[in-house]
Amino acid sequence: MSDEPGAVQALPVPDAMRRVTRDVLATLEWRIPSWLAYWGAVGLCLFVWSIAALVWAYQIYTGLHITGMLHPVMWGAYITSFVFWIGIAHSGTLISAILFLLRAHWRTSLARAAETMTIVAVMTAGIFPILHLGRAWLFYWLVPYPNERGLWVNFSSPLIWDATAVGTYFVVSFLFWFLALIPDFAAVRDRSSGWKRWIFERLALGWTGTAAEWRHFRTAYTLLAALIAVLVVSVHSIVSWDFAVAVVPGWHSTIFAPYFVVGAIFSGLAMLLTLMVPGRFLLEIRDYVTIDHLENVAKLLVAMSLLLTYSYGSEMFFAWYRGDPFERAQWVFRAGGGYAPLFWLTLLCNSVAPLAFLSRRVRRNTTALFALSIVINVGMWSERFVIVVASLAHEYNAYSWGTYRPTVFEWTVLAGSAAWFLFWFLLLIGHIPAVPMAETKERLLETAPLEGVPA
Amino acid sequence: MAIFERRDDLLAAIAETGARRVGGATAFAPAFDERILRAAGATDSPVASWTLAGGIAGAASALAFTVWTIRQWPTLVVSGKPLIPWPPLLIIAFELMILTAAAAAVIAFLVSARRARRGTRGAYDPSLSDARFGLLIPCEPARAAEIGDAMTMCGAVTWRIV
Amino acid sequence: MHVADDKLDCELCHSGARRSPFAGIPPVERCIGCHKYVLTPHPEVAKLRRMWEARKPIRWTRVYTLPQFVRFDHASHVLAKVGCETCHGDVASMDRIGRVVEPAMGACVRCHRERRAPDDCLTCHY
Amino acid sequence: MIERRQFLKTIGISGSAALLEQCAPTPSHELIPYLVAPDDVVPGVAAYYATTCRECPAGCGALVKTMNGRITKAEGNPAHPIGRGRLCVRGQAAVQSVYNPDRFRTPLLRDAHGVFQPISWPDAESLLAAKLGAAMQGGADRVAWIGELLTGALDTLTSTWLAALGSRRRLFYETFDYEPLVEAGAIAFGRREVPRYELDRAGFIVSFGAEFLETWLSNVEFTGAYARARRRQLRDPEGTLLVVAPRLSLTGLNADAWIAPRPGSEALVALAMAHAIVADGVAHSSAAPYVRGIASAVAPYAAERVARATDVDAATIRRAARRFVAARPSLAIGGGVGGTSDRHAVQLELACLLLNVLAGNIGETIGYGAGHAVDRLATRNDMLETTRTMASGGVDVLLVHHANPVFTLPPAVGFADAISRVPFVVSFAGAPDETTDRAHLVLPDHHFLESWGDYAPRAGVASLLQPAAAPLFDTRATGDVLIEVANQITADTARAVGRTTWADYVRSRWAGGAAAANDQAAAAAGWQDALASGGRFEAVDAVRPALGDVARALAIDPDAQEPAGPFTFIACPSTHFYDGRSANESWLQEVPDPITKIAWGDWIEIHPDAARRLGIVDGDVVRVTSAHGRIEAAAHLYAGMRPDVIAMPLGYGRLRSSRHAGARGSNAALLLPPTAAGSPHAVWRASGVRVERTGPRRVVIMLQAHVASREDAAPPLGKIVDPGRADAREPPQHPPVDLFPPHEHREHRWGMAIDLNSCTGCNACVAACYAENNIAVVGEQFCGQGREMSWIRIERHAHTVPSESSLHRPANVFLPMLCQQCDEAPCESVCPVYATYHNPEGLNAQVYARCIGTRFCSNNCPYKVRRFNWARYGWEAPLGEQLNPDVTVRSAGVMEKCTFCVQRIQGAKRAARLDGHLLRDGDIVPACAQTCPAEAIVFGDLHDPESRVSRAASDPRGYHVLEELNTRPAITYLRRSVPGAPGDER
Repeated sequence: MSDEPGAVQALPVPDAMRRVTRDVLATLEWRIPSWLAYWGAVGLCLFVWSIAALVWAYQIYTGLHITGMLHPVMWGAYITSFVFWIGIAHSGTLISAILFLLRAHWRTSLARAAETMTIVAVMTAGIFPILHLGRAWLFYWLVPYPNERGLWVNFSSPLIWDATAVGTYFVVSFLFWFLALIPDFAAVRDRSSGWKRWIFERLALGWTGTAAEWRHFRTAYTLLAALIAVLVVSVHSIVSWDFAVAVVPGWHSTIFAPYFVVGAIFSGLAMLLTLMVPGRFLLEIRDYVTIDHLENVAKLLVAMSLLLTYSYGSEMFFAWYRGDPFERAQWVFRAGGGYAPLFWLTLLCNSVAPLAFLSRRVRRNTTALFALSIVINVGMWSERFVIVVASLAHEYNAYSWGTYRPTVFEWTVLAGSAAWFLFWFLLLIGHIPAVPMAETKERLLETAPLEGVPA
Repeated sequence: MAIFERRDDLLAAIAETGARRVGGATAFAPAFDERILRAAGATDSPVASWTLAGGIAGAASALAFTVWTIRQWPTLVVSGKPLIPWPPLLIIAFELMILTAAAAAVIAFLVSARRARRGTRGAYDPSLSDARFGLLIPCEPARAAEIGDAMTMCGAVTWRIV
Repeated sequence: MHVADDKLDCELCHSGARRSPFAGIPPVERCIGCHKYVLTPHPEVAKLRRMWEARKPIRWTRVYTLPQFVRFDHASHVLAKVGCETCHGDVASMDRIGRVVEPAMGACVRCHRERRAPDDCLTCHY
Repeated sequence: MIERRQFLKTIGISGSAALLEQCAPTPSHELIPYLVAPDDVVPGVAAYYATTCRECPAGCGALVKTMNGRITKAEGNPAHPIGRGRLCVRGQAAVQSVYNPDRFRTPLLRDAHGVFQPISWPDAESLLAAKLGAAMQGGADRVAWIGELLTGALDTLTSTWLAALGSRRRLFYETFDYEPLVEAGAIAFGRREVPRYELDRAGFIVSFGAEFLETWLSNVEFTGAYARARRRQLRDPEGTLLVVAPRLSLTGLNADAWIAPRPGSEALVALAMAHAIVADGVAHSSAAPYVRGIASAVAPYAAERVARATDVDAATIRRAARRFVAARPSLAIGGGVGGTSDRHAVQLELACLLLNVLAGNIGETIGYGAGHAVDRLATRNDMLETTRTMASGGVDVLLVHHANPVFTLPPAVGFADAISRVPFVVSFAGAPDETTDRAHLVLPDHHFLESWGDYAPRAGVASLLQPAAAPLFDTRATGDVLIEVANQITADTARAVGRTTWADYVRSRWAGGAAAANDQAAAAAGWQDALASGGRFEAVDAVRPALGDVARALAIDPDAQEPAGPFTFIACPSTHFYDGRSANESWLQEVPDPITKIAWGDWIEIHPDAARRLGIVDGDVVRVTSAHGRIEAAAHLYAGMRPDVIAMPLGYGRLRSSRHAGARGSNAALLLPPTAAGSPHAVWRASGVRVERTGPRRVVIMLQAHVASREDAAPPLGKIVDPGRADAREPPQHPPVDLFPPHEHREHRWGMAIDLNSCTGCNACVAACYAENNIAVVGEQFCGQGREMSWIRIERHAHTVPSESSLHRPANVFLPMLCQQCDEAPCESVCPVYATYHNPEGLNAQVYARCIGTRFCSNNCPYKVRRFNWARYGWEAPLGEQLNPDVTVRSAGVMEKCTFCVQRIQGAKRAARLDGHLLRDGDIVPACAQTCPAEAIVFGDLHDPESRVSRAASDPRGYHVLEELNTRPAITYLRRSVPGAPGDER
C-alpha cells in the first residue's frame, strides 16, 4: 500500500467497492500483521487502569486527603481532567455531524474513528465527577429517582445540568455511531461465519439494503446529525457554566460558553490526530485515511487555535476593562503567581505552536502532525488546570489563599483514565469496521462516471 | 430476483420494469445512492415527523417533571431564587428534548426499515452488501421467464425465482 | 401489661418524655419502688429483686434506634399532644414490644406534614 | 468512627440510656438504665455548675455545662464580677485539659531504675507521712512547698499543715509576678498591693507595655472594660489607647497610637510626660498638694533631654502628656511581662502612679484597698533563696502543687539542678510536666473542674470551686491527701488539722462565713446560695492614699544608654499557652496565634528592616544568642516592633513528651538572666543578644496567607473609619439589584452584628466554637496543608495610616469571619442535592446527612468559611467524652460550617415551648457571642426592630463584607474607628 491518495478511487467502481469491503474487513480478521502490537497495547492499558482503580478504592476508604486538594482549592486535577475529556469528546461528533451536514465529504473516512473516540471520551470523562465526590458511594443521589425521603435533586445546580447534558450527549452520540454502523455490520455479517456471524446478525438488525431502508436510514441519520450538531454546542456550554455561573474571579465570565466549545473542538481534533496518525498504520487503512484527511484536520486546528487566542485575549481584556479589583488581582496572579509557568505554557501550546500548521509542509508531515497534536493536548489540559485551580487558589479573601499541587495518587488516576480511554478505543475500533464502508462506497458511486442509460 | 454488477444496469432495469408495466419492484444497493432511490420511488420517510413528536414530548414532560419534583418540598429555597426558576428548567428541558428526539428517530427508523423489508424474504443475497445491486420484481409465474430475460438484457449477471 | 392491666401511664416510668429529648429507661430503683410490695412472688419480680440486691442494672433490649445525625425530642412531641402510641403503637395490646412505625425519614415527614409541623431540614438535622 | 464508639462505651458505663440513642452511629442494642437515678441528672438535659477558672490567677467565674455526667463546655458565670460571664481562649480550652489523654491515672512512685510505677493511695500517703515525719526530725523548714497561688480554704489548710510540720517555707509561685507594681505601691502610697484598674471609666489609657488584653493580671475583665471604653470614646479623634512599648503585643495592635521607645527607656518616657504636665502646670487640682514634690522628683526628665535616650521626640511626649490630663479621668498602666519589665521596672510603675496622681485618677480609675491575690506571690528573690537552699541540701521534702518551676523559671536560675539535690520531691500535678519528671512521688490532684475549693482574686470576690463531674481517673484532692497524711504523722499534726474530709473542710469554712456560726439555717442557705451563684461577692470601696516621697526611688540617669549590643530580646507571654501550662491542649495549638496566625509551632519575630540587613527571609532558621543561652527557631518578619528588638513567645519547647506540647519549638526563657541587671526582679528581656541566620527555610504553618494587604489582592475586608466620620452614613456603593423578590422570613430572621471597634482578636470565640460544635482537630500536618476545620476564624487586616513623628498608628482590624448566612448565598444554588439551602428563619442550612461532597459550595463561597472533612478525624480517648451530644459529628467526605449554633436556637425554642413563653431577645446566644470578652458579637432576630442586633445592624458604621457581590449577608460588621483613617477605600 502507498501513502498516495486515490489508490482505490483509481479502480473501476465495482472492483473499488469490493476492495473497500476486503480492506476494511481485513482489520477485523486478525489478518493484520500488527495484531501483536494491538493486543500488547490493549493489555498494557488494562494493567494501567486497574492500578488506578486500586488507588480509587484506597481514596474511598481513607478519604480525599490523599489528593493535594485543600481549602480553598477544592477542585483539582480530577475536574480539570473531566473538562479535558469532555472536550476531547467534541471533535468526534463535530467531524461526523457538522461536516456531514456541510457535505464536507473528506470527513467520511475519519468519521468512524472520530465517533468511537467521542463515545469512549465521554465514558472516560463521566468517571471523574463521581471519582472526585467526598462520598462517592452516594453518587446516585445525583439522579432524580423516587425515594422514601421524598427528596429530589436541585435542578438549579449546574452540576445537575451537567449530568443531564453529558448523559444525553453519550446516549445520542452512541445512537448516531450505531446507526451508521448498521449497514456495515450487515456487510460483515454476510462475510463471516459461525459465532461471529451470529453476533453480527444481531447487530445488523436484519439490514438488507432495500431502497426504502436506505431512505429511512438517510433521513434518521441526517436528523441525528442535526440534533447532535446542536447538542455538541450545548453540552460544552453547560460544562462551561459549571464555572461561569460561580462568583469566583476568573470563572465568572460570559464568554465562557463559546470559549469552552472552541477549546473543546480544538482539543478534540488534536486528539483525533494523536490517535489516527499511528492508528492508520496500525489498522492498515492508509488508503482511506489519507494524508489529505490529516491535512484538513490540521487546517481546522489552525482556525480553532486562532479563535481560542481571540477568546484568551477578550477574557484578559475584560478582566482589565471591568475594573473589578478582585478580577484584576486574579489575572495578575495567573500571569505572575505560582501557576504562571502553566499559564504561559498554555499560551505557547495553544496559541503559538499550532501556527506551524500554516505551512503546507508541516501539515503533510505525519511526524510533525503527531508531535504538535501532543503539544496541543498538553496545552489544553494545562489551560483547564489554570482555569480551575488558579482561580480557586486566589479568590476574594486573602486569608484563605492556597497552593494546590496534584499528588502521586492523582497522577496515577489521571494516567489510569488515559489508559481506560485507549483501552476502550482500541477494543472498539479493532472490532468494528474502522472506516464506514457503506459511505465510502456511496462516495465511489457518486463520483463514478455516469454511463448512458438506455431509454 | 435479479443481481446486477453495475448501478447503471440496475437503473436501466428499473426503467425496463416501468416499461413492462410491472410495478412494485424493490431495488437493493450496498450503499446509499440518490439515483437508485429516485428510480425506485423510495422518496418519503415517516422518521422526520416521529422525531419532531419525540422532541416535543420530551421537552414537555421534562418541564412537567422538574416542576413537579420542586413542588414536592416548597421550603427548600436556594439562593433567594423563586421556587420555580425557569432558566435551569429550560436547560434541562432542552437536553431532554434532544434525547427523546434522537431516540424517537432511531426507533422510527428501525420500525419503518422492518416494514420496508416485508415481502422481500429469501430475495436477499450476501453479495448485495458488498458491491452488487439487486432488483426484486413481483409478477405472476407466467411472466417470470420473460422478465428474467429482460433483466439479463439490462445486464443482470444472474436472476432467479424466489 | 403494666399499661394494659394496671393502666399505668407511660410517663410514670419513662419520666424523661415530658422534660427531656429522651423518654429514658426507669432506674431499677423505681421498679423496686413498687415491686417491693406488688406481685412479689412472681418469678420475674424475684429476678428483679435479685438484680437489685446484686446492684446490677437491667439490660433492656432496644426496639427503636435513630442514626446519630437525627434529633428526636420526646418532650416537644408530648407537648404537641402526639401520643406515645403514634410511634410506639398500642403497647397495651402487645405481648412483646415490637416496632410499629419504621423510624425512617419518610414516616417523620409524612406525620409532620399532616400535623402542619415544620418540614424544615434543620428541625431534626443538626 | 472509632472515637464515637469509645465515647459510647464510657456512657454505657455511666449508665445513661439516653446517650446511646443520641450518639450511636451504629446504635448499640441494649439500654442500660441507672441503678439509682442521681437527682441532678436528667439524661439529655444539660446541668450547669458554677465554679472558678484556675487556668491563671485572674480567677474568672465559670459555668460548666455537663451532659449526662460529662463536662462538655465551660462558659463564663454572668453573676461573677470577674469576667462577667465571659471566658478567654484558655478558659474555653480548660475542658480539654480535663480529658487530656496524658493525665495521670493513678499515683506514681519512682522505682530504683527511676521509672514511675503505679502505687495505691494508702501506700502513697503512708510513704509521704513517713518521709515528712523524718524531715520533721531534721529540724525546722526542712519541708518546702512551692505551689500555685492559693487563697481561702487550701491556703489555711496548707499553712496550718506546714506550721504543724515546723516549716514556714511556702512559696506561691506564678511565672509572671507583679512585684515592681506592688513595690511601687509601697513606696508611693505605703500599700504593698496591686491596685484595681477601672479601664471602662478612663477617657484615655496609656499602657507602658502592659498586655492587659492577653495575660496581664485579669485579661477577660480588662478586655470587657477596654471595649466599653472604646465604645464610649468611639468619636474621640485621639482614640482611647496609647501604647508605649518597643514591640506591639496583641494589646498594642488594639491601640490607637503607638510610641516605640528604646527598650528599657519606657520609664524615662513616663517621667518626661510627668515633667511636661508639671511644667505646663496642667496638673489636676486634686494633685495640688503633691505637685511641688513631684516637680522636684521629675526635674531631670525634661522631654528634650530624654529624647536621645528614648528615641522619642519631645513634641510627641508633650502631646501625649497634654492628652493624658485633658481626658480625665485617664489611666496610666505600667509593667506587663513581655512589654517593659526591666531593671527600671519599679521606677516605671512609680512614674505611672505619678502620672495618675497628676491627672487626678487615684480613686477614680485606679483604686487601692481591694488588693489582689497576686500580692501574695513569692518574689524572684524568694525563689532564688529557696533554690539556693535546695541546692545546698537544706530541703528534705519538696512538695510541688500545680506549679512547673523547672520549665517556667529561666534555666539561668538553676532550679533544675537544685531540685535534683532534694532527696524527696512530691508533685500534686494532674498531668506530666518538667517538674514531675524530677519528682519521686506523684499524687495526682483532681482537675480544678472536678474539685472543691475556693479562690479570692481580690477582696470582695470570694469565688467557689465545685466539682462539675465525678473525677475521671483515680485522682485525689490534695486537701484530702494533706489531711490524711497529717493524721498519720504525729498526734500534734493530726490535732492541728483535724479529722475531716476536704469537701467538709471547704463547706464548713463557707458556712461559717455565711452567717453567725450558730445559725445553722442561715449557714445552709448561704452555702446553697454560694453553690448557685458561684461565690460571695460584695463591693469594697477604694481608699485615696496620700502620696509619699518618691524622689529617692526615681534614680535613673536620663542620659544613660542601654548596654550596647545589636538587639534586645523580648520573651512574650503566649496568648494561648500563658507560660506554657496549656500548651498540651490541641485546640490552643490548632487555633493560630492572634498576631502572627501561626499554628503548631514557635517562631522568632524580626523586624523586616533588620531581616533585610541580616539577609533573613520569612521562615529562615535563625539563632539567637544571649549571655545565658542560645535558641534556634524559624524567623517571622513582624513590622510591629522596633528594628533593634527581636521577640519570641514563651510556652514552647516543653521538654516533657506530652503529645501536643512535647518537643515543639524551643523555650524562650533559655536566653533570660535570673534577674534584671542591678535589680532583684524577674525580667523577660535580654539585652545585647546576637542574631544570625543558620539554616534554610523551615515550614511555618501560617493559617492566614497574608496579613498585610498586597498589590495583587484587593483592599482589606476589615474596614476602618475615622472617628470624625463614625456617624456619617455613607450611601451604599452597591445598591442591591435583584431580578427576584427577596425572601420573606415568616417568624424570625436570625442575624448577627460584629463590632470591629470592640473586637480585640483574642480568639476566645474560636475556642468556644471548637468546644460547642465538635470541631475536629486535624493536627500539624493537615494544618500545614490548609485543612483546618475552624468554623470561625479571626482574620487580621493591616491598614496603613501615616504616623505623626514618633506617634505611629497600628491601624489593625481583627475580623471574625464565619458563615455570613447570606440571603442569596452562592453556595446554595450550586448544591445538586439540597444539602445546603436557605431555611425559613434565614439560616444557611447545612445538612450533613445529605451532603455527598461535590465541594462546589465551598468553591462558590466568597468568604471561604466552609470546611471539608478530607479524612476521618478522631478524638483520642478520653477526649471524645467532651463532645457535645447536641451536635452531629461529621463524617469523612462531608462539608460543614457555622449555622449560628442552630442546636442552641432549637434548644432555646424548645425551652420556650416547654415553659410556655415566647422567645425573647437574648434567649439564644451562639457560643462565640456568649464568650466574647469584648461583647463585640450580638446575635438576634432581625425581624424584631427592637432587638439588640437590629439596632446594632442599623449603625452608620455598619457594612457587609463583599457587599458588591449582592449576597445579602445576615452579618453586619461595624467599622473600627481608627484616628486618621482615610476615606472609604472603595
